[in-house]
Amino acid sequence: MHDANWEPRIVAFFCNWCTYTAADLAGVSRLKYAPNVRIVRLMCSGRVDPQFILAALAGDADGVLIGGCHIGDCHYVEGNLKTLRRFQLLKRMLAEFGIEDQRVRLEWISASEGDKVRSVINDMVEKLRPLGPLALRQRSKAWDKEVAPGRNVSGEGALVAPGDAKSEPEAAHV
Amino acid sequence: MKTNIVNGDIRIGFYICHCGHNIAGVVDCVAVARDIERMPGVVVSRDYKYMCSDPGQELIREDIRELGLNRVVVASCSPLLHEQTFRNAVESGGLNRYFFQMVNIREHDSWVHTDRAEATKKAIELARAAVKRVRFHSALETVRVPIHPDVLVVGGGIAGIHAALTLANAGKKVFLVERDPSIGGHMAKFDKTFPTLDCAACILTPKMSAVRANKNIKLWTYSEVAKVEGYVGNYTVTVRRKPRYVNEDLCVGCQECIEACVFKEGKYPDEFNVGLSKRKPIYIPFPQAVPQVVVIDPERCLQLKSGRCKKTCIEACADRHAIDFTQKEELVEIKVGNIIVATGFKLFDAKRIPQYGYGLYPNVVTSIELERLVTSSGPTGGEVVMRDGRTPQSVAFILCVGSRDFRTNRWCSRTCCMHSMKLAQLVREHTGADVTAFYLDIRAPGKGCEEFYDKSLKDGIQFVRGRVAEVTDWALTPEEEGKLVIRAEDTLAGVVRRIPVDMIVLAVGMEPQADAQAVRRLFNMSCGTEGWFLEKHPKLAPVSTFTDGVFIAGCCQGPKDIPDSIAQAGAAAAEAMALIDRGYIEQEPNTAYVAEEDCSGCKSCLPLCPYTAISLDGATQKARINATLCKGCGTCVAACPSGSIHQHLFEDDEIFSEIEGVLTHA
Amino acid sequence: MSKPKIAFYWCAACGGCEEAVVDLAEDILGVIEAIDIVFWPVAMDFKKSDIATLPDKALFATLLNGAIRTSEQEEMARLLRQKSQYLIAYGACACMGGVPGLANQFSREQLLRFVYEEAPTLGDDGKARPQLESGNNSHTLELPRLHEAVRALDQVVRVDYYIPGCPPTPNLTKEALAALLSGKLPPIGTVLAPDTALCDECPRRASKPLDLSFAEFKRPHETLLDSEKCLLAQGIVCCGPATRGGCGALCVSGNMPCSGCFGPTSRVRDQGAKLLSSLCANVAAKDEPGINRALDGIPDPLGTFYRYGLPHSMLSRNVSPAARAETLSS
Amino acid sequence: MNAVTEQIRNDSAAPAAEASDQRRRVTIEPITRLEGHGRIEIFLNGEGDVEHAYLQIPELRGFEVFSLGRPAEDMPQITSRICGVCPTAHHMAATKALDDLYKVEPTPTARKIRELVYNAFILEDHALHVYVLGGPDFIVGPQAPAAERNLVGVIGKVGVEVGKKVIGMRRRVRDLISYFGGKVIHPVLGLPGGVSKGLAPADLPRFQELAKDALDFALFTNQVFHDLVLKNPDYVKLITSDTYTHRTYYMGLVDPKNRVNFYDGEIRVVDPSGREYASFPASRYRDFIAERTEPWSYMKFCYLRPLGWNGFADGPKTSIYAVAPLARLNVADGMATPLAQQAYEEYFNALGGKPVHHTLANHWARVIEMIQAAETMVALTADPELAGTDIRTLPTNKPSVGIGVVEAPRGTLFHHYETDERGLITKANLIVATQNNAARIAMSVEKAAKGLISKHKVTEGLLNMVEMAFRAYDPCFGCATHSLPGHLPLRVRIYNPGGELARELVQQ
Repeated sequence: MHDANWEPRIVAFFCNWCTYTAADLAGVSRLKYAPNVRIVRLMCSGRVDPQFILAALAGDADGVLIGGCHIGDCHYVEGNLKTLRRFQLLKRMLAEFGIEDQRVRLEWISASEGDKVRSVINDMVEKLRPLGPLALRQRSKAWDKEVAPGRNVSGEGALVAPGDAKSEPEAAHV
Repeated sequence: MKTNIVNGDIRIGFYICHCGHNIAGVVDCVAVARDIERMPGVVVSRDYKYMCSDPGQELIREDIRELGLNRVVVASCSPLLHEQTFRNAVESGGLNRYFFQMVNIREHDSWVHTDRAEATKKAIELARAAVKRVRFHSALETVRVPIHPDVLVVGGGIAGIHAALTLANAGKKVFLVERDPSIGGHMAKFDKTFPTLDCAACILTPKMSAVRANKNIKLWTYSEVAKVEGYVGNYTVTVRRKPRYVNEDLCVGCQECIEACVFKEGKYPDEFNVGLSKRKPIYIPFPQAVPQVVVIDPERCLQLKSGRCKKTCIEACADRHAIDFTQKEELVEIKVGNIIVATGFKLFDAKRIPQYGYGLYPNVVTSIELERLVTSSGPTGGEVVMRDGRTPQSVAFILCVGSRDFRTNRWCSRTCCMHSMKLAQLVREHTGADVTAFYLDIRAPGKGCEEFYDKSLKDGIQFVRGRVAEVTDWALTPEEEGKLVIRAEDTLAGVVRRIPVDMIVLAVGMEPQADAQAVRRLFNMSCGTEGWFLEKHPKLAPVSTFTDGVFIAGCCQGPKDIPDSIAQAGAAAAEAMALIDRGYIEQEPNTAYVAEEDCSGCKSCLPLCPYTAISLDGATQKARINATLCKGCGTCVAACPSGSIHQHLFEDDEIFSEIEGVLTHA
Repeated sequence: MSKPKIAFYWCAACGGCEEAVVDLAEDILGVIEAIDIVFWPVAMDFKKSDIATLPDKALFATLLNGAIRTSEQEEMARLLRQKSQYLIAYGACACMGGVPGLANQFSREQLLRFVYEEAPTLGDDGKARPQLESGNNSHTLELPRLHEAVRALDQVVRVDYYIPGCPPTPNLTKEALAALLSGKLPPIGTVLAPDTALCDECPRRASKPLDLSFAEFKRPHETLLDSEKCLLAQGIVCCGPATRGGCGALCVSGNMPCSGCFGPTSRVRDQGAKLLSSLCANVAAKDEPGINRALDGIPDPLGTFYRYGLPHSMLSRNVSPAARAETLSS
Repeated sequence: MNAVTEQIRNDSAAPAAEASDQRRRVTIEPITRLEGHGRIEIFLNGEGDVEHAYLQIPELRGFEVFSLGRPAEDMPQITSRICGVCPTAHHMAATKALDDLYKVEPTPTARKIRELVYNAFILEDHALHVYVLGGPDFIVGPQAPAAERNLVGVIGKVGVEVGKKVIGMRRRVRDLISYFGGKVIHPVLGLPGGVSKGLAPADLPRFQELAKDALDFALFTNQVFHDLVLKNPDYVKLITSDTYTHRTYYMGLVDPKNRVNFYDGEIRVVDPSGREYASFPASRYRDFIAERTEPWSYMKFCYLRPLGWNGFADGPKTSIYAVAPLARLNVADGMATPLAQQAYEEYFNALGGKPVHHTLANHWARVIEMIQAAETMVALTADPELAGTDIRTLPTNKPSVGIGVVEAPRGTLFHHYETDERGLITKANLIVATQNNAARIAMSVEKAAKGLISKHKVTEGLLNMVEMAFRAYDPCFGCATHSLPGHLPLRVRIYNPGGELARELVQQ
């Protein structure tokens, strides 16, 4: 259903003090991991506005990874706790949007856990593969075909011909 | 619905650094430069070998002048490493230093990926994000915060002592806080020190008295740090001073009270002699203790426990009135600008390796116990004797106990090899016993150490390479009768050997302090996976932590010997002084701020700030943020339901454009 | 000089916006006199063909309410856009998709299947679905095509201004019309309502504590509601903090929480995400089980946070409606 | 679909001579909304007589489907968005469904508040129809020029004072609704077991006064209807004429004494001869009501399930039933309040006893219902318990199924929800008032068209009388078509056999 050389695209929001530093450590230690992730640096995972996560998903990311300090270790006392609370409800909400649980992930990675950065990213990439692309941008393009200006709206047959594939968004994106 | 329009003509300069082969080896820097070139607003796009070098920085300055750049993006290493470097370059080029954005394509790209095409794609997308982001940057003022000149040193071991003295000698006021009744730490327990075999007391005691003597040092022993608030230059620290029931200012250390105690003999294990001797409820930790002040053990003292004691001690103290059973724990609050953490290590508990029989066989001892035995000021006056008082004829050392061992601690404790050889030599010197040392590898780096190893060999110490399987008293042959038998594979000879000895010394390794995690949180530091405090950079910032104004020295950062501890202590002191003498620190202006006209006064943000930087203006009923209290985490920004709180350097538009950028298909 | 021509039109709407204008008509006879209503099917006899024959931009302004759900509505939206100087999205449905926009959680197929094949009251025969074309050889009847998705007006045509609300309040409408006629107009794209959140004008604001924290979220039917105290302070999810003011907190005056019909402020891109963010941040629990227990009080975050704005939200619709239906029926 | 190729305007009817052999089609559009617009399509045969007439509803919003997963307590507010003209009806039906879902009784005070709000709403909505929407057909007259058939015309006929009265009364009554509901369009008061807001005793006198004025107003309206309609033999003839008569079943809510009740009761059905056919609680609605789909409309047509679908035909064999005022009076043994009861008796005497099959009698029945609504308001506001503080019974039972019913101004309205144990909707089914009437309305439109249009003679007057056939039902999609000022847009399109538009005749 998607082209063979598709690769999952992950946007990561890492806190400056723990996870971003851990990612630096992974680099300094020359650990190798999947190149599918793009890291956006914030001072604290508490700055991760759920809007950012939705923007990433709507903007064609296949997954979003949030990295913060372990609970109790937040450089700003409890910023990561706020993130955890938001994340819990966001997951429930995304389910209502039909977005799979594995697409958005929250991990606590301390400054010394360079290796965890590697394993988490590799693991997430592998978990995203079977899900296939989220590709919301292409999907919405497909959805919007029905309101293309000048399209002849009449003269069609039954509203939904038996097995009308066009009516199911799953099939609507290529 | 609203999108932030950036006014004026945006002129962006983009620079990608080869970092020698570090980046260029994996990322096609030229391709990246060519791609970015085509982006709107990009005036110049260059690749260069070393952007952080002077000519590299000059490139930026020149383009700002020549091409009238008003935004700069550098793709190179981690901003944690060189962001300030390039901001300085941008500033000296005549631009506000915050019209700059850095792209991390080394630590986050070239060093972690191997596929050139993928790495280059990633670099392009990250660079595009930065170029989109930098458009929204605005000119900001760096905030200068004054540095309080006083320093707190936590831990009175050799590292803490040295750091405190270094600062005090430079005229800085120092608070030295030690948990035990006396400073001195582990070193005070040592007899001689390797590889020079000079007496530990002789070199430590003078420094301890210097601490006592130094007017710039406020020494608080028998005290612990309870709370740390604030930030670099402006820490408020609460110290808990445990009651020692003796007035430090009045006690002269004559110790007559100890004599007079209703307990005629010592009855309780003496901490300093690691339980090899007994002390009374009222005692002085050790003869050279600093301060020379007795301490009363509330768990043992009759008066403190039952209130029914003749209080002969008070009589003995007579008109000095130093003893004070009414003393209570005090909390003292101090203000300091910098903190040096030198909380040291704890020794590995040999009981954790039962097959070595520690605690089971009386003549299996630890290296520190032997250290006390060989010390002339020790419980046996320097006599190396077994529990039954006999002098051992044969002694075996087992090295790497609790070190280099996957079942316990993986790391090398660095000092045990030398420490064991020192003790072995002393044992031979004191007893003439045969000494065998079981080792994995002999590690003797550092000045004079290899030579010390040679000396050990010359002294006739037997070295057997191999990990000891077990220690047993189960004799298989007559000569093993009444002895401890070591079973070990001699990996050089390739045979399993049984060696009967009278006494076995376990060279126990070093471990992080039991409360290392609590202490780490107290000072907002990080720990490595092993539990040692984490330095900011393993090479470039070995005594700094991720919290500005908090430094680490000595074994709390990892196992090391005395010279290294002292070297680190000096370094930490120097780092602190650098800040103090500059007098201020420049803070990232990444603070949050409220757009007052937009705020609805919903109060959602007020409970979120751990620094109480957000308050509600009584008159306008709108939220207000105190920039000096704000630490810039941005939690309130993300939470403001009407989008009325913003954050410098991390504005919504900046982050949204960055997200958009990383998702462009390169 | 001739009066400015104004048109009113509705698409996928309930009629509440029209009622609001009818109610208003009593108030604003002055305005009515100043304008020339040329198209208002709800009230007047003008037809599509009359509009079609007008020159472009002949209409000064069109106030269009309702979401875009069918091909017919889409056509009218395009036609009116073409003929109007100003096209104004009137009411929550036109601005953000409105309550009918919740249908974006499902596919058109699911809608049709339930209504015409599964509804419990369907008769045994006549389970046929409506057809775009039907009739016999002597005549044919057409029906417009239902779109797969519900859209806000500006997701189909360019919109100049927005008047929010379900329905918009008389004051807002009056002020908007006045602004239109006086030509004192804000920048294109502006929502013609205050840009501060509802709390600013909520009579209960003072009763909201400075240290708000949610031990739990209560659903309105689970607890007696204090009619003086801030509803959030009572643990009730109120969308006020994330919703534009301008209504005077009508629902709160009915002792029920704001459900967000005015949409977000101009500084927020996704009302639901922001609401979620601020509510969760102030949850009291510090451990995952505790947090989840508290969040059980918000069993339908999508329906709660996007009651009126699903089509206009960042994700705008369910990615795999089929899966959604299964989880619900299971 | 409105492909207009060539357009020739002509203010007179199309001359019979021209294209007499061609089929003709009359399109009445747009008429507005139950869901979206309504449209009437009339097809003429070669002789210019009506072959078929259709009423089309060209939209579907699918509330039943997107209610899935919603918390049940949100339904009163979500479903009120089905109709902004009668939001209170949906709000109340949903609220009652919640009572049933949680098996919880509203407190006496809460129930009184609900009934007060609901009767106020009935009064206000009926008044709108009588004076602004349907009524003008009579008060001003069916043959009067369209431009006068509206409130302005009504005012002209009965005096500006009345106009002020209508507007003022309507506003005051709507204020009462917003007092309890926060908003009059999409109120928020409904919760399982009660209402969200009580009445402050200080405000009670205000509402007592309002109730009295409302009653005067209702009686005055009744008088107006007498003087202008019933004293006019032409009107009476029109009302009773066969063109506007259908012998169908009727459905409506009745109280335990079989008297009209808008808020609650058993559902009673009488057959075309007026005998009780069935009486059942809301919970059994599925046993009696079935829906049928026609390919040419998105709206489904209801009929009586036990009788099966017998086509769009009335008479003894029909399975079609009607709801709304005409039906409510037919199924009841009387009105619940004295003055309304007097009017009720007068009504049936004048129209020849029960049941009354004349569609246009809806207008009169509506006025009688206004009186009952007003009298009920007077009674409720006289009761001090109305200002009680106990306005909620908190639900304690686990929810599973809830069915609620009310009499909307336009007829019986059913809300049916099923939920999981958290009270999240797993199934929803709605039968909205106008749907019950849909089949009869369709018949009325066709019958009126056939009875009034012949030999190509199509005039505005005639088309208006076609319109009257459905406007009498005050169907939701008709409720606004006839407001100030103007009239229903009509258009006659004449097509070539090829379907190409040859001429278009537009009424101005």
